Amino acid sequence: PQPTNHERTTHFGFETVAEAEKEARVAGVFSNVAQSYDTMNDFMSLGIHRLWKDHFVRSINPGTTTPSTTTTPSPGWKMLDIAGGTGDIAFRLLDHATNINNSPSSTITISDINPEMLEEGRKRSLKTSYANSPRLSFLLANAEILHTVPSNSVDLYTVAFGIRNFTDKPKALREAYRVLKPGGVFACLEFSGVTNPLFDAIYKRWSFGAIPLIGQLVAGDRASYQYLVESIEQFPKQEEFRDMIQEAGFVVPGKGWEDLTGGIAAIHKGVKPVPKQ
Amino acid sequence: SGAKSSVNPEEVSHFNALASTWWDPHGSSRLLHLMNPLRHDFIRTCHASQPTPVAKEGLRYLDIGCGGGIFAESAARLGSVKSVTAVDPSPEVLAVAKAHARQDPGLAAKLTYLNVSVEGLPAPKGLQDQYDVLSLFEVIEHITHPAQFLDACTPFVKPGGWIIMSTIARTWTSWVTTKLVAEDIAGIVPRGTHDWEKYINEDELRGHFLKERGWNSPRVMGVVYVPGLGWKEISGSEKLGNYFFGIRKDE
Amino acid sequence: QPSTLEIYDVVCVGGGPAGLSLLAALRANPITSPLKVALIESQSLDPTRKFSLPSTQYSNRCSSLTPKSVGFLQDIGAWEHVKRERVCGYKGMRVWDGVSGASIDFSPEIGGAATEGGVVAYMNENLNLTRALLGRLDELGGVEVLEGEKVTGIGFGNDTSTADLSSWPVVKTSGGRELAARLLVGADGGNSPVRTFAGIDSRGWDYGRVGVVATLQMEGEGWGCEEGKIAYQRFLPTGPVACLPLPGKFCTLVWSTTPDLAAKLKALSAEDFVSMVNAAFRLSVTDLKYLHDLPSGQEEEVSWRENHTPFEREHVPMKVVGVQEGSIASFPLKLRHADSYIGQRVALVGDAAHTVHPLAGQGLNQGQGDVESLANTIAYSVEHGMDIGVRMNLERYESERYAQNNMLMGVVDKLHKLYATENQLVVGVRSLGLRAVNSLDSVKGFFMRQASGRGEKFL
Amino acid sequence: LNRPPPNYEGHVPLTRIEKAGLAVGSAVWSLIDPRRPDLIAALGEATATPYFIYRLRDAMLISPTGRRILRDRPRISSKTMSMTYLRSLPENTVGRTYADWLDREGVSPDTRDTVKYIDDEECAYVMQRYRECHDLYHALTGLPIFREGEVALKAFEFANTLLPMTGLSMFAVTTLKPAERKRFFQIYLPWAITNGVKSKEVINVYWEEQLERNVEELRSELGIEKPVDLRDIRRQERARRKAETEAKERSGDSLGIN
Amino acid sequence: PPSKPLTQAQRDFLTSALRVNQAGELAATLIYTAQTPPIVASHPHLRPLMAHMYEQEAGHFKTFNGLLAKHRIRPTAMYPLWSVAATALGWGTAIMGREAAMACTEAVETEIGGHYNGQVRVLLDMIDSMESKGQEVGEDLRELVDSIRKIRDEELEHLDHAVENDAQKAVPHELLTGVIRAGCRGAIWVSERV
Amino acid sequence: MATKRLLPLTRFTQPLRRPYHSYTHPAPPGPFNEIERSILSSAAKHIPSHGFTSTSLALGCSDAGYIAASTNLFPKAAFSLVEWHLLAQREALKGEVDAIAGDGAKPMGVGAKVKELTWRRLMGNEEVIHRWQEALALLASHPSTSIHELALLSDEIWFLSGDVSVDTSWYTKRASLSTIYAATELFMTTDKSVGFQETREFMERRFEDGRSIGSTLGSVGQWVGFTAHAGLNVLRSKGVRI
Repeated sequence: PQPTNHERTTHFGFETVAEAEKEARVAGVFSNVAQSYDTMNDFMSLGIHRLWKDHFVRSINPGTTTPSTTTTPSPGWKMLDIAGGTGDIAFRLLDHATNINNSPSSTITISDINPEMLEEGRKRSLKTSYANSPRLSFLLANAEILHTVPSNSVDLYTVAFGIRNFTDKPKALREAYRVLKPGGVFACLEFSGVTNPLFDAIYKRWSFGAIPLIGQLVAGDRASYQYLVESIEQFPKQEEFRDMIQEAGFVVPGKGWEDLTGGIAAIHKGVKPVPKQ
Repeated sequence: SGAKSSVNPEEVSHFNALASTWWDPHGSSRLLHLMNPLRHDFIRTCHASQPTPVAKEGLRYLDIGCGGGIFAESAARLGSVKSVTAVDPSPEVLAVAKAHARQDPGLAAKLTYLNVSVEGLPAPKGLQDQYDVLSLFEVIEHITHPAQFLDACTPFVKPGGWIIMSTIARTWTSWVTTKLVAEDIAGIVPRGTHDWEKYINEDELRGHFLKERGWNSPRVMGVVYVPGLGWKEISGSEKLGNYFFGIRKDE
Repeated sequence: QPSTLEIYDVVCVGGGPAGLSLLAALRANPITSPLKVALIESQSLDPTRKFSLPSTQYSNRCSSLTPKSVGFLQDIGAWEHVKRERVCGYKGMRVWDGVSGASIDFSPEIGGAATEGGVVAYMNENLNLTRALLGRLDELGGVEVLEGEKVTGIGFGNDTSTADLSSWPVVKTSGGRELAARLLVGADGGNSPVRTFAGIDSRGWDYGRVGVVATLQMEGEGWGCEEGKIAYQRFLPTGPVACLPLPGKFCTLVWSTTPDLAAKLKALSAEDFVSMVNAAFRLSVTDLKYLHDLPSGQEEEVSWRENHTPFEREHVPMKVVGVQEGSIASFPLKLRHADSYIGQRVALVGDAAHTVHPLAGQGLNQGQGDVESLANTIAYSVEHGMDIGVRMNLERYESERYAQNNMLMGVVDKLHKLYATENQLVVGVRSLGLRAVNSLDSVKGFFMRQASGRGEKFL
Repeated sequence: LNRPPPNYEGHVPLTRIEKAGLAVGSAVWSLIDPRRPDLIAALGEATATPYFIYRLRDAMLISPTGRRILRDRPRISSKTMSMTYLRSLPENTVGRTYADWLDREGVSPDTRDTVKYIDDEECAYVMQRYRECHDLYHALTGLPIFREGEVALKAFEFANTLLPMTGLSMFAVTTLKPAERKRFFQIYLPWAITNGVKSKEVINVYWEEQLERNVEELRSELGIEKPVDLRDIRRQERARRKAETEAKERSGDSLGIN
Repeated sequence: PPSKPLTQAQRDFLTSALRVNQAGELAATLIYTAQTPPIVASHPHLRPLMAHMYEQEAGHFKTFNGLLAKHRIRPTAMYPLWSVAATALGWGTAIMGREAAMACTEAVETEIGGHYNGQVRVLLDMIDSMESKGQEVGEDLRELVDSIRKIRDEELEHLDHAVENDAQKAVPHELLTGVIRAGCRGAIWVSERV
Repeated sequence: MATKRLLPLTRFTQPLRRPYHSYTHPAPPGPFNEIERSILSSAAKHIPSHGFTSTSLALGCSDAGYIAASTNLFPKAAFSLVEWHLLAQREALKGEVDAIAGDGAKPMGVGAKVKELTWRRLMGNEEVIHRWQEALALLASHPSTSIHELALLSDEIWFLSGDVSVDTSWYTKRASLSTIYAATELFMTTDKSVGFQETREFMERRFEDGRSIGSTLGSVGQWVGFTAHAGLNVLRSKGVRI
């Protein structure tokens, strides 16, 4: 249905759709892709998205504690993983915090808009050592309105391969700013613009040509894969996304992003400044 | 000048073009500058060979075809010379000679330039109009009718005076050195300066003078230009190329 | 054109030995005698004219004259004006390496015919020579001498009705006179205004050494004084020290050393200075270093060390017993060579053209050689009616002298550098070389002939 | 044999070949029988001439005290230095340490023989001075007289004075027992090299004037650190070895090794 | 009006511009130094002109050295190479005769003149854009524009001297000037970057 | 990760940025922004105790009112501490210049000023010298940045000493000073002597080496120049028209 002109419009892949309708469409895509989510990611990132995720967690280095002079064990990190349905990132963050920075008191909340993805995440968490442990909690919520999460309460806000599906990205960013403590860190891992023009041409040929075809063969669902590839193309490139983060009030380290594998994906970070005393 | 002038128009225009570089030390007339001292040596040997010793001062020189005045200026500077008259048909070259002469204040009294050919000179009426030395350096090979030209010159020579000239013998080697090498290849002499047919051999000169009686003790000195060392006198080389020729008028 | 412009054929700036001998040569040679010449000298020449010292005193500025230079001075008739009793011809030379003791001896029979009556060179006070030259000039007359007049500026003449002097240099003097020179000769020393006017660069460097000169009195007339005096030169790491004989018991010292050691030497008392000179020829390099640092009391230290250091009494100069009051002076040593000796209507002679290290004592001789060659070039030009100032007619002078001077300066510079080091390897090699040359009379003869100026010419 | 006249009394002028022969002979023989001091002395004199003794003499000439020594030419012998006076000196003075060391090693200052084969008379004195001070260097460094201490001191002297004889006698280290050799290369050689090179020329010490001074003060002035006392180490070494062997035996019994 | 820091692009332009100018003036001084001896030997009357042109070039070189030191700019790394090249060019053209040397001067001066014009234009635009944005323009920028203008005029004056002295009469005129100008442009391009 | 190694390489090929220092325009913003400067300056206090490690960084964050997580502001983690130390010490040199000029009776020559500034910069490392090995390890892993910092330091010292040469010696001076500084800094980490006396002697010797090499090269160059000209002049004197 063509959107009436006065309604606010957004993109769904290359189609322009009414904002309200986008949420439904996105939910639809993810629900029928949930099971084969990992296989889809493998194809999208030539199989190295796992390495990206490890690197992403290592660069955040969650759970570091400031060796306080007092003997009280310093409180762990309160972490929030948005659109982390299957829990990939969450489990890695917890592992890192517990094993490497031995901060047992760090906790994480996995939030996702899609119940099936969350359900998949809960199922997988049973297989990990954090099966229904208090340090892991699940939250079904829309990233743009996290009313259940109090302001200035979260140490780390991560979003991996999710933000490109949000309807109103600046709103989600502002929400992130709200929930983060002063000094808290916003970290985002997302597909991005390939820097080397030659490499970019080859990658485009692959993502637009091969992936939807494979999606058709493997998952029998060309439309969802088509959408996923188009959404990457639509997503703002490195500089543009960094500026959006800065507009949301964050302070950006260095130039603001770090390209992975020539820019196929990129890690963007921002820190919420402490208000001047 | 009414009399058929011995001046060849192309030669005059050629030398006009050459005017500006006449006094450039590294220019095209460098060879002439290097040869000039040898001219004085030759004159000195001629004077030494004459029975009656030459006067120590008061000598009068007539330089015909003086060009930029290389010889004329140097003769004027000699102590033994009272006056030098230098003539040359080409106006520009004479202008250069005059301009250059002004650079040496000592020359003004002893050196006069006339833009005229030998035919144009007023005929000498007596001894005071005649000259002890008449010089024709690198001139004769540019004259189309040398015999008439020499006859025109003879009255100007005082009895007992000398005609001193330098020219190039008409031989194969002179063609190679002056035409092929000097003009075409090395370019040290501007193209078209010399015309090989007009070269005169030493014996022809000697024959011309002795035929007319009234002249005696012809003297000759062959010279060769050795690059790096300058002009070197080499006896017997008058057959090869450049040589000096001097002849004395009977007393 | 201001009427005051005087026109000269040759204007010589600088009344040093080079300038004076050039004018004497031009005036003496009948061919060039008609030339109108002038001399401009900033100091007054009277003290030179009236120079006369008793036979017990000698000026400290002496230089050695080679037989060739003496021959030239004889040709221009100046040599007989020199007070011969103040000139000392020496026949032998002894040079040795201060660090390793390797030595080389020159004696008359080796030099052969080149040395006039066996004399290698003549030691003569500069003033004695300039006084003689002035005497000769006064005798010849015809030189317009401007004494005590400094050159305030050199420019070009201008093109007027009577003559075009735009290429002629015109020298303005402090006395307000203006001299137009057909040929301007620069004999005006190291930083010559004439050279700067001609736009000729002078290249080279300072050796960072200073030459200390003094007139010394010896114990005796010198070893083997019957067959003739001997000159001594010892190469120390800080520079060569030379003792050159003067008539009677006198000799002149030329000690090239570093500026601070020179300052220390000059600050010493007379006795200490004398003992330092004796030490310089006798003691080891280490002793000398120690003695240089001693504020005083060198005399006693030297006498002690002397009888503990093995040396051949006959091979070193006789003991110095006194130094002439006020005769200790020093001058910086440098190497300078002008890019060219000639320009349009300009010629450079003597120190204006080149300054050389005194270790070979060739400074004055080079100047006299230049003058002889320039005088001959001018004579040839006059004889053939050529304008003596035109650069082309001066080329013969530069062609004769430039390469030869350059070679001599190169040899002297290399010698200085070779002997300025204590590095054992270099010392070993140079001593080997010195001993080898010392054993080959033919090679030594070649060097002696070259030094006397009458050797084979190959440049 | 037309020998040139001697330069000083006791001088035996040798030609170049004789000197070479003497050097080689004394070197070989002293290795075989190190107890012969006269051989070592001859070796020292024969090998000193081309450059080394002059370098040492020049080193003395450069320093004011060195020159005073050359001028006064003091000699060290029992006559010039009375042992009783030395023994009366306070504990850690130079003289006292020297006396204690002489008593401990049972040596007297007169055991040195005169220099014969060096041509230059002044250099002969320099060699003589070095020889007489050798014992004082022992005292200064505390190195004992037996083979290991001697070689260590020779290494130090070589680094300091560069006399070839001191260098050559370092080869005597081959005659040491392996343990000693290991200890030499580990402790004493590095000590000798660093201290020998870094410290001032020991030849320039006017010992006669230093007797009353504190040893430590002199050592720091010269820039020499006293090495580990060799005797104590050897004593501990022996004690440790003995303890080891006993322990082995005891443990051997208890296990009732069959 | 507030004075804002120069943008990175502006500062890069100024850095490479001053570096190139210094390299250019170095080359000019060395060309004249190498040309003078052979030319003056055969044409003494040219000495005052060559000396005058050299003084001016030396003045420019001094100015740019001062600016480089003051603004802490790195001189071109090709310094020794340009010195050798300039000396060879100067000396080579001088050997080929007076006209060739003048033609070389003509070629170099036209190239440098054009280059300075370009720089002045860019600097003026920079100043205008700053003024249009209401920023206060630094004194050193204005001084730079004036000095480059003055230097450019003196370079063009050299060009006229060269043409007066038969620069056009050099035998392979087009070839010679063409090669030299191409060389200059290449050198400018390289000096801007290295 | 592949990209990690690529990053420093690209920095390396980028020409040494020698920005135009304007005197009438304010200086452009430095490498660190406001917040980073506050964190790093407070973290610097912890270096003597915790060394150039992320713990010091974390401590710095908490001192500056931030939380442990905000160490993410520094992608290069502990290396930013090293960069901050180098920058702070380099900028402190400006203050030192008047201190040097002040005490000398006669004005110090450029060479003496360079030596004195280098010494004061070395003394800047005094409190952290026992931790400097860690910094050197980090510097070794970021070659392009460390070389760039060393170049900035030597340029700063030469500029503050009043050196205005802008020819080839510009390069040789900075290269030699960089090597001398790096060598002396390395030596200093092993120097136990009182008041770093041995480091001072080491530095003096290196400067002396530099000076003597410079003077030998200078005199050799001078001699070669003289001989070349002499040869040319001899040929000209013999009439060869060059």
